Amino acid sequence: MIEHLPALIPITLILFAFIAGVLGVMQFKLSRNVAMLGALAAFVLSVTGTIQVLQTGPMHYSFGSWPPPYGIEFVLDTLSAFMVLVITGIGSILLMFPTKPGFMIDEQKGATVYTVVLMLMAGLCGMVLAGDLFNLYVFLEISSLSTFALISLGGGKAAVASFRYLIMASIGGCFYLLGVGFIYFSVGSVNMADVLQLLPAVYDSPSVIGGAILMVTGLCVKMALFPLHTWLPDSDTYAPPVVAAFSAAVQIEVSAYVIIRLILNVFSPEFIIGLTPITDIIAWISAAGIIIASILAVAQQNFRRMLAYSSVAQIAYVGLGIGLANPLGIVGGIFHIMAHSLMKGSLFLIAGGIRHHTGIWNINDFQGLGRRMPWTIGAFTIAAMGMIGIPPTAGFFSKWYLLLGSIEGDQWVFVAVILISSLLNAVYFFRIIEKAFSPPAESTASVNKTGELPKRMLAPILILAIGTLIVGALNVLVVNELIMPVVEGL
Amino acid sequence: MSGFSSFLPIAAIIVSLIAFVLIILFDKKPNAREAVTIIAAISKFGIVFSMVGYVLDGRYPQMRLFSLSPGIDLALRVDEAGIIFALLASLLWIVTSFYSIGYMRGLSETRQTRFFASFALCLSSTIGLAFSANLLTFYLFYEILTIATYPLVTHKGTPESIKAGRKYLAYLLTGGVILLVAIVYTYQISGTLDFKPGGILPAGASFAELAVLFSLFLVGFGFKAAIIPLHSWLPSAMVAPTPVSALLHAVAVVKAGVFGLVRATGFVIGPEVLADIGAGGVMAILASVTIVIASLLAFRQDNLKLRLAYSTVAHLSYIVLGLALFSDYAWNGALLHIVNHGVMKITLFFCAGAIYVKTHLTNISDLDGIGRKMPLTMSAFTIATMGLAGMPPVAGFVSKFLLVEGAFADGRAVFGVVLLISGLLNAGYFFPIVYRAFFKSPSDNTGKNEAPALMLIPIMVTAGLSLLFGLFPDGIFHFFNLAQNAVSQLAGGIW
Amino acid sequence: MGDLTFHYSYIMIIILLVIGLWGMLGKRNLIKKIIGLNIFQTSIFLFFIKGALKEGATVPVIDPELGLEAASYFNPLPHVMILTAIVVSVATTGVALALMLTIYRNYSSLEEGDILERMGK
Amino acid sequence: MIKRYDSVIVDITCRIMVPFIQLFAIYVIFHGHYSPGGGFQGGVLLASSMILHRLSLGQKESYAKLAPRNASILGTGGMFLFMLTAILPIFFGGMFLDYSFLPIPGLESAMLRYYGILIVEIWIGIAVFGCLVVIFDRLTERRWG
Repeated sequence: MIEHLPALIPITLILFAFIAGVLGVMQFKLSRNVAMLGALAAFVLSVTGTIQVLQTGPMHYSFGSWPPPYGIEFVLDTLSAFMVLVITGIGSILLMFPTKPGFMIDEQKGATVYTVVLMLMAGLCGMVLAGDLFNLYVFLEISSLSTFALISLGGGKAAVASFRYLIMASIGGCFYLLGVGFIYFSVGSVNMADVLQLLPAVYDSPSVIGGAILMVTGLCVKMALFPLHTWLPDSDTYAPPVVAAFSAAVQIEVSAYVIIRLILNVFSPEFIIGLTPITDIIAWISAAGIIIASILAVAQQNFRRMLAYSSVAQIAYVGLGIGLANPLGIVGGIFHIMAHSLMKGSLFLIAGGIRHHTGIWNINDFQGLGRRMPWTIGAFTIAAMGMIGIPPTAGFFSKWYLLLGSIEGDQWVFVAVILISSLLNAVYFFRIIEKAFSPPAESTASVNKTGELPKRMLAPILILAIGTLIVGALNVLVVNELIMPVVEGL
Repeated sequence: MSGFSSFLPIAAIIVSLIAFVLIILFDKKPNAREAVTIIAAISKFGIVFSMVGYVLDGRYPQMRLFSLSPGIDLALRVDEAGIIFALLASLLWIVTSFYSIGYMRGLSETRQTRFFASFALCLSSTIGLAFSANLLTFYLFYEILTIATYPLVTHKGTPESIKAGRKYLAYLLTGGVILLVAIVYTYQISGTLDFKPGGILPAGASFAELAVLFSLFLVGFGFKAAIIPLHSWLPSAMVAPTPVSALLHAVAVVKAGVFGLVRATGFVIGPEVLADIGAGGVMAILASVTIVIASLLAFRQDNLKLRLAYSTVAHLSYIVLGLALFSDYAWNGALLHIVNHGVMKITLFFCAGAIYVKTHLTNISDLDGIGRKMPLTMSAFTIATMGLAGMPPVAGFVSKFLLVEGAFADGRAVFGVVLLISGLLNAGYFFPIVYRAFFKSPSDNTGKNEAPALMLIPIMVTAGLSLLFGLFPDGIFHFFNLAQNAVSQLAGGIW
Repeated sequence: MGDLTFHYSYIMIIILLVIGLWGMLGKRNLIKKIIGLNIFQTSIFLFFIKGALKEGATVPVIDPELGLEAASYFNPLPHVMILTAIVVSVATTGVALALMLTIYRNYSSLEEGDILERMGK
Repeated sequence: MIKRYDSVIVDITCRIMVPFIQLFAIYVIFHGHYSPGGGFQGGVLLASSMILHRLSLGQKESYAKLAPRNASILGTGGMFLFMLTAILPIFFGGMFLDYSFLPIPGLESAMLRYYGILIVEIWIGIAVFGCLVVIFDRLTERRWG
């Protein structure tokens, strides 16, 4: 049974998605439980898969016994195992959040919402595991389509945001597809390993370079890398909290992962770094994005919108890691995927929980929240420390590796960028901490004076917040076992 | 190394972490909370003190916990310099605990749970950074200390204190990130971050690299060590409750910056290398300027705590100056001054707090005749000011003597003169207070009105310690011996 | 002649691509944006189909009369990929239409300017 | 609400055409595994017949034939059955989607693949049919004025 693991992870999710869908029509509660069960099962499978990969090396799976490059291939190596762990782990935790505040729907109406969430997770897992460029596109679209639907649950403004996202994401997806076409007609294969083998013969062909640029550009749109991030602030502000968390904490990271995958395992580093300016461009626009998005985040009054701009800045950290194109930089980028997904997931759930519980969404109204909901604000503080990069949170260590990478690459500008951005992060997160811990103002009498969030909401928030500390402490384990083997070739 | 002693450093850190958790859990039970604080403080001191013997014998307790980054462990190692700092902090935590209970009750402050919890966390990180065996571990505790102090600075929740908190964070986080670059750069150059007496940099490092690295360290730690012009957070942070100012802004936090400079100059870059690139001169000039300017600024302050704060700025630079002179006398004096300034300055802050609790006076001009109302408090105050001015037989004399001797012995008389002038300035801004307190008649005759015993006894204890360290520099805690051993370790034939 | 038609079709594909892109980004009406999206996607499908074009070949199901000669059969892979991509595009269009209806229900307009104006309130 | 189109000609034509479209759809589905055609195309044809039915005869009558709720069950159910068929070979020693390991007795592996694809095409046809009808129903739903 072990050899089926690479395929079983997304299949489990899809299977449970349809079970949840069929059950959801009849009874909603059941659908939620089934979905959580499915996510958890996928997580267990991912853990098993990771252990297996660590013991025996990468696993290849050919669908229908058709050998690659003719058949569809799934590959579970350490890097994809890492990503699958992040997706299913964060996904299971996010699904713990109660439905009504989490998806902003009434329990009776949204019968199929959990189907869509599981399809989103399946799509993301598929993107990570797919061994060929075209299936990656298909899974990318599956995840995008699910996200469009989920974002629009947030109401009218969310629908507009979702429509914009749809337009941008479709352009991104089509660019990617066009790039795949270029590559396919240049080398006659879409299997990643095969392309890696065949490509050196045609490295200098304009269509290969064009294809690479098209694919990376398309993924940059999906990744919300500055200046292609325009869709993200709106969709993350108006989407239901769990969806915003998924989108900001997992989905854009998976697109970043795909870029890393393309650089490492499809085009090979010597082509991307040596023959095209792609990594340099990514590095510089990421650096610009980090600063500009952080400044925009400082300017926001709406908590969710601030988090959204912060996501743009944080994903640019990953971009910077990719752009540095040295092992430590990429380690930093990949590790930041995990760190950011934990922190941002927690922050979005906190935003959603507070909004649902007290009706507060404006930062100025946070006055005195620290007394009323100490655990929530405590979790917020931990996550915020992670975003700023205070040790021993996970956020510090990704910054640490990025700094090591920047200095190794003699890129002092990026060192300055990382530092300035952590100070800007401090500005916009401490603004909230300061508000929350200062004594309540008299004028906020209109806001209802409820206490701590219910336990069901608090549980996922705390798990994610404590997760940032644990992952920070265990970063060497993750880096040495899962990330280092992939970047060694650089 | 015996198995038992290697658990001592981690135990010293964990004691107050446990206290941190317990204090939060005892949110609604003030007595239990305070008992936890005191028990933790005493046991922490006991653990730290038990290591003195090992360290004096040259058997450094050490342990490696787990990796923080490939090749860099979360490692603890107790050496002389570390234990001096840890001993000072844990000793003063005991007195401060009693004092803050008295202070918080006396003013019936709110949010005491947060106060005591943050305090415990601060102490954990202070001890942690004192015992760190490498720069990354050090940085970890250093940043936790920065963050854990923030709630204490903004404790009052007034707009003023929030503003001070912002300033505090702006300065110290900036210092923190600059320090991070310094650490990353060190790692890049030398491939290791473990502290080693005499430095870890490879021989081949170029002048430019070293100069950049040194500047990064100096600026990074300079924020916390309040070197002018990076000092202005410290006076602002005086809005914090007095126990906080006393322990953190005279001992733990600012001394963490200075201690960082000790580590950077002595154990990372190395005195020899620094002397080669002429870094000592830069540091010494900065420190001298700071000493003089801060002393002059102290004259202008009418607020007692602000005057103490500027005095702190000046005295921190004594230590920096001592480090910059790169001679064993000066280093010995610098390390001792960490301790001596700590006990003396904490006495002064305690006195200021006691006056505030009893009379709600904060300005020096209102203190006429306070010595008649609070004779014991003000006697302690007098002893401490004498020490800071460098008069025997108070502790300040010993360290200052060593510093001045170091300056003259090394042929850099100008810095010795700066120190002597500064002594005069110290006398100039402190003695008027004493004069006012004892020789001017009070505006109202209310008779004796001392602070409660919980506050008075700590004041007496610290004043007594100031005298003790002045009369017997090596008494009980072996600070003198420890400092000497540390210096001889470092010297290793250099001086 | 063959060369000319070769370039001819690629130029048409690029024109379609630009029209689609312009429709998506330049037009203010949501329906027109969706139409643009479809044109854009179609141009990419045509690109794939054009790339896989082979004269004188037949369906890739082995015919005993033609034998196993590769030149006699189309390469099925691009076609299969495009078939899948068409399904994706249909689904995207469906979701886009559904979103548009939600938007219309909330703002009673499909003009971007009007919607933004009404969102601001 | 789509009303019945008030014309005898449309009514009769559509009533006659619907079964033939469906028959053709089923033909396409059943010949998909060895010639052009298959589940997608057949499913779309089936759905278009149903949509034609709804457009011409009105929602009231058409919903009686196939309620939207049932259409969504057909959609998810078809997908679920497809997944089930695809996953079955795993339990009998093959890979995912490897129909030659389907547990049907008396057939050699090549024929198993052949019929396996046919079975899958049928499920896909049902799923596509259901999903497209659901999309159409959701878009023409008159929850809003």
